[in-house]
Amino acid sequence: MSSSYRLPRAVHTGFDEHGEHEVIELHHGGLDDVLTSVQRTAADLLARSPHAPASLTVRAGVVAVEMTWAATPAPAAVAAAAASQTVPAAAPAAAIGTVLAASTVGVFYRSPSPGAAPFVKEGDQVVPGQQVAIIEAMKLMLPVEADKPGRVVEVLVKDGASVEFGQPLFRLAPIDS
Amino acid sequence: MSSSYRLPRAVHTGFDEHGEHEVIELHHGGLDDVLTSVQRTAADLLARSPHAPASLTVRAGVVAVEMTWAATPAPAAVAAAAASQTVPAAAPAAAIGTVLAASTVGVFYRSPSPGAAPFVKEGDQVVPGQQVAIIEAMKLMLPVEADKPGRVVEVLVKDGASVEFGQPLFRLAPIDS
Amino acid sequence: MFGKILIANRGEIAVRVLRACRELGIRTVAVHSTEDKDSAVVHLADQAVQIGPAPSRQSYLNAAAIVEAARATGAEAVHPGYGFLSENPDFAEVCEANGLTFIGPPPDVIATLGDKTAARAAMTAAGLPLLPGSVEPLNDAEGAARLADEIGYPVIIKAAAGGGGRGMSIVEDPVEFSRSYQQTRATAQTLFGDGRVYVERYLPSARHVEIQVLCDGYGNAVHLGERDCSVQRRHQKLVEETPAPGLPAELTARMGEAAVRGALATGYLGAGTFEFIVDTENNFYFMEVNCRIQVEHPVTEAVTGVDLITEQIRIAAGERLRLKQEDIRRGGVAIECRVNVEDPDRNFVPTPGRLEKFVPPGGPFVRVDTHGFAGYKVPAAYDSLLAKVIVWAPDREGAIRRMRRALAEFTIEGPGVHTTREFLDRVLRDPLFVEAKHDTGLVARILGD
Amino acid sequence: MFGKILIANRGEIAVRVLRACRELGIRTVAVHSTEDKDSAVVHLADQAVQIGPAPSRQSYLNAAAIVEAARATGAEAVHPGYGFLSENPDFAEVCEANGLTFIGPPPDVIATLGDKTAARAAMTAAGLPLLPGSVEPLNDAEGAARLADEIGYPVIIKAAAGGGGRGMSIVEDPVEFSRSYQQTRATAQTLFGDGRVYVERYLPSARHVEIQVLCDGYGNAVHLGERDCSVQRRHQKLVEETPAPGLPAELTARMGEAAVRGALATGYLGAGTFEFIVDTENNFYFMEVNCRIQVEHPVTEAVTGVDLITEQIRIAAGERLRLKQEDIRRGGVAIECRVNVEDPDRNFVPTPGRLEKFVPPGGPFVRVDTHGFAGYKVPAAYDSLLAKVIVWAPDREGAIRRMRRALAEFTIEGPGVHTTREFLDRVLRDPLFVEAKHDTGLVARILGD
Repeated sequence: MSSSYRLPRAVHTGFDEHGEHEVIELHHGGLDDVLTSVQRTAADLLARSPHAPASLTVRAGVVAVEMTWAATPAPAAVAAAAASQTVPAAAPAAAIGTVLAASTVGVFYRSPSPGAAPFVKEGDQVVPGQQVAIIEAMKLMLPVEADKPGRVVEVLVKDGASVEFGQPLFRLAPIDS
Repeated sequence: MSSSYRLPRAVHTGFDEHGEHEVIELHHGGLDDVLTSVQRTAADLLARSPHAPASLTVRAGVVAVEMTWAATPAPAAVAAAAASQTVPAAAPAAAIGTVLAASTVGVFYRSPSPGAAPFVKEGDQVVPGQQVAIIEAMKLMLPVEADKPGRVVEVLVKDGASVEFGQPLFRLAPIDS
Repeated sequence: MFGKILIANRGEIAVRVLRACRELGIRTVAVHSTEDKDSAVVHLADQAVQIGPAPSRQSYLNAAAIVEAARATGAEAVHPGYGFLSENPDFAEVCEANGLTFIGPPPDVIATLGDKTAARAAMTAAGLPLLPGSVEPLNDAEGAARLADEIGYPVIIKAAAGGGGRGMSIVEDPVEFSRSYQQTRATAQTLFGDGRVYVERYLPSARHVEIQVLCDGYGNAVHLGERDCSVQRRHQKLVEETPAPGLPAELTARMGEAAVRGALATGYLGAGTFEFIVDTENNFYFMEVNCRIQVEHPVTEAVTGVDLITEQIRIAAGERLRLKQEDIRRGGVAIECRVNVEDPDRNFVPTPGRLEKFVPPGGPFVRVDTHGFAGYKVPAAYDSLLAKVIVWAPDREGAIRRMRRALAEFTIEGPGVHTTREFLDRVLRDPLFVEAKHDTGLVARILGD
Repeated sequence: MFGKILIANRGEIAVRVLRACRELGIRTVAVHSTEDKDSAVVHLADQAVQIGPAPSRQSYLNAAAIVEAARATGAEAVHPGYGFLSENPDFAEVCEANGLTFIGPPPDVIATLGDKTAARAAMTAAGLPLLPGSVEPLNDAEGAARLADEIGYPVIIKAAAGGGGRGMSIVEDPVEFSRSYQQTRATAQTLFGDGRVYVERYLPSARHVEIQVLCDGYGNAVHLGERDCSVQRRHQKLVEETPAPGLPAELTARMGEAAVRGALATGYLGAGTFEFIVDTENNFYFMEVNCRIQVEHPVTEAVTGVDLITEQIRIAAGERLRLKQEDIRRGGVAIECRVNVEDPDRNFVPTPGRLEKFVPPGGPFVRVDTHGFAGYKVPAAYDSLLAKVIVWAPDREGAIRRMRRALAEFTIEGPGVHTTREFLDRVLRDPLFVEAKHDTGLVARILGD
């Protein structure tokens, strides 16, 4: 059976962590142009795919293209986004830069103490090793440090909020952008 | 999910309904242009596919093309088709003509009585209404009649064998072939 | 024991019968319409024969094709499941005439018990209590009206050949009697080709309780307790349970004994169900016998530990019942919910289609009988029962909680596909159901009908 | 009762615990690694928290992350399942220190029973029979050798901190003793960071039988009968059953009483398992206590009707045991088979991967506990248990037939995925297993090892 499963959430482009799937979902649009676009998109994605996908689905409103390939040549699995290192930014596709993610479950604090100024704010430039936040876990205050140079584009979590492992905390842009 | 399954009913074009197959389904008229576009899209994608896909589906509103290929180059499975009417001959793709299928479960006999000459043999021409075999069901001898003119290309079932509903009995070629 | 059995049915019951055969080491033949050729039972069976096109009349009701399929495959017995040909005495007879064992009662017993007036007469003779009314069919309106006066209103006029809630009218007042009588006769003639009717007392707030029996061919019979099937929508059962909540054990034991007496008196063979009506004073009256395995048989299995299909097959193969009445010990409470492919928001219209996701519930004391699987296309040609979920628990409250848990984790998704899953949950959390104070009006009340 | 429970586990047991919570009306928090974010329990839970990357040490063994997840979600209790942190006294203590109820025995009881010598001392004090051997760990080789001479050969040298078949050596002859003693100490030091060992009599053809107990916090305890887990491959159980075939009921009742005595003496709380060894003369000896729910707990549930996980939760919530010993009536036979994602033809190498088809068995008296579903990707990071199939039948022969039927209809397919399903069938049809004359050497014999 050629079952392929769509990624469960949101609008995705690119490959999921298992390296086996690629989905684009759009909504609305007129039939003929859309069909052409869909076809072009599918063909394009195929051409750009770093290795052969197991399945491909392109959907645009009522128009859909789905292809699956037999699973013979096992694709080189791309590993799950790991640890506190910067990971490619999540959707939308247009977003650039990287995110700094939580290395542990805990409570996120932007400041060294209540009422103090935040470690960093939007627009600030950071250097590797610079502390940018604290995560409190089991009464321990664990520093969150930048691992790459960059400029803080967005703080993604509110001060005092609980975060889970791997949750994006900051969006960073390259320094030269 | 892009699992493609056979469309068991409605309008089919293409080959047999077991295993590897190809189905186009229409429900409403006036979709000729769309159908053409969809078909072109499918053909195009096939041409560009880096290696042979396991399945392909193109959908545009109520129009859909689905193709799946067996994982291995499967033998041309001969499938049950509809009723006693002639149905398009099963795969291979090159085969032409129609088959005459069993209208009931029973025992297939080629001759009116044991030892007698068969009703028809390969090469014979038949006319609509002509008896070509008997199916015995519940002690009743039910005549099998040709429903179209044609030439017997192949007798698909051995004399005295059990047949199920829809099982192809004879392969017929058009008279002028 | 049989070497090979043909399963003359489809859907979940075909899979159920196949499972029993496998456990007994019996090979199986599935028969199927063109529509069902990718069904679960076809995948699971040792052999499969396509017997006709989608319409049941040409496939699952096609006795000739089924018998030919049995002959061609060398099957020695036919299990008819429920519905279709299961209570058709002609089919049972055709099977026997062709050397096939019909797994069910003998044809004449099916014929007798399938005729309401003949069944009433037989049960009267066996000493079973019947509601006041006619034993013989009534052929003149005046005599019938006189009888109705004697019985006392309200009365119910029923087609002798009827069943499943069709062909009956309730008459509240003597002035309506004549019109209803004529109308019911006409309806019965149209529906069943048999205009005979009979009249009996109508009990508006009575409960319908059924008793499961097993009889072998050597004069041995046991009952396996009762089932309550009060949760119905338009005479279609949705939820069944055992024991019947609130009924004294002493009463159900007496009903069981009556059922055994009735079964032995009529020469019953195999698994059967005696339906009784119980009034508010806990008097019970014989209603009818179902000469087949019932959809809801798993609740009885769950509380007794007895595999009813296996017992049917053993009995049909000529074995003696290994169970005596004292061996049948019931424990705990079992509930069954029927998950149908229907849309409760659109008047329970069937919603056949492809099941893209199908994850049945599991875990402790949960049983699922289904022919569904991920990728299955539910055909439009047949009934909408997709799965039965059966739970067991030590008590009714626990069983209800367990059923709600099981239904909540049952994932069924497909384009256009709706199920009764959530509606069943509404029933299960209804205060009247929870307190077991419901009657057959429950579903209509929930729906605000 | 708790309002919310955090399930500190993954796989089938996480789903099992979630089901019990749902039936009790308790909300659930799943914790998961990045690898498990599309798992069944994550889909089913009310909330889910990602606690770390794939390696267990950073996720399912990460006590800090789990406690933080409980705090962040407001969970009041933690169910540890089996494996991972389930028998870790430090984790139990960290939970309590953070105001969370650890669903299991108190930390000091886990610590005592987790130490083989401490457990032996406690059980000796409670009057349980032990195999001749040392109660205290032996720190000098000479003293140990003298003790071995007293006990009589063969003897077994076991790591005090060991378990699961690791860290033990059998010594057949006195001349080997000294070398084995040193070696076992060294291995124990490496494996468990604790070089203490003890010595006891080794019984080559003895049976391992375990007793399930439940204890509340008010001095009440019951036993729920025994389980036989003789079908093992390299100390990994493959098939479990109850009752233990061939053991006299009187014997298992005495073992049950001994287990209850031992549990009460040590202040046990919740569900626990006492392992005993039974020699050919039906003498039994205490071996160890497992302070967790066991993988094979469903067989006990099937024959007793008791939901063990629900009982664990009720006890942890401070409820009194509602069951008395006389309420526990066992009926029939239950067997469990573990369906692992492994290739028996390649030395049982794990074969993780995407499940394209996954159709679990159903029908009468079949239970499936699994986290698998069509489309699930079995990760490579964890153990290979994919599903447990549990059947019940009135007798052992029927249970074996039912299990073979259930395994035969279990469809699991995916690229590169193999399972132990067919291998299990080989075990079930092995004449020694069928006659219940097998021992722990059965699997090796079948494999021709």
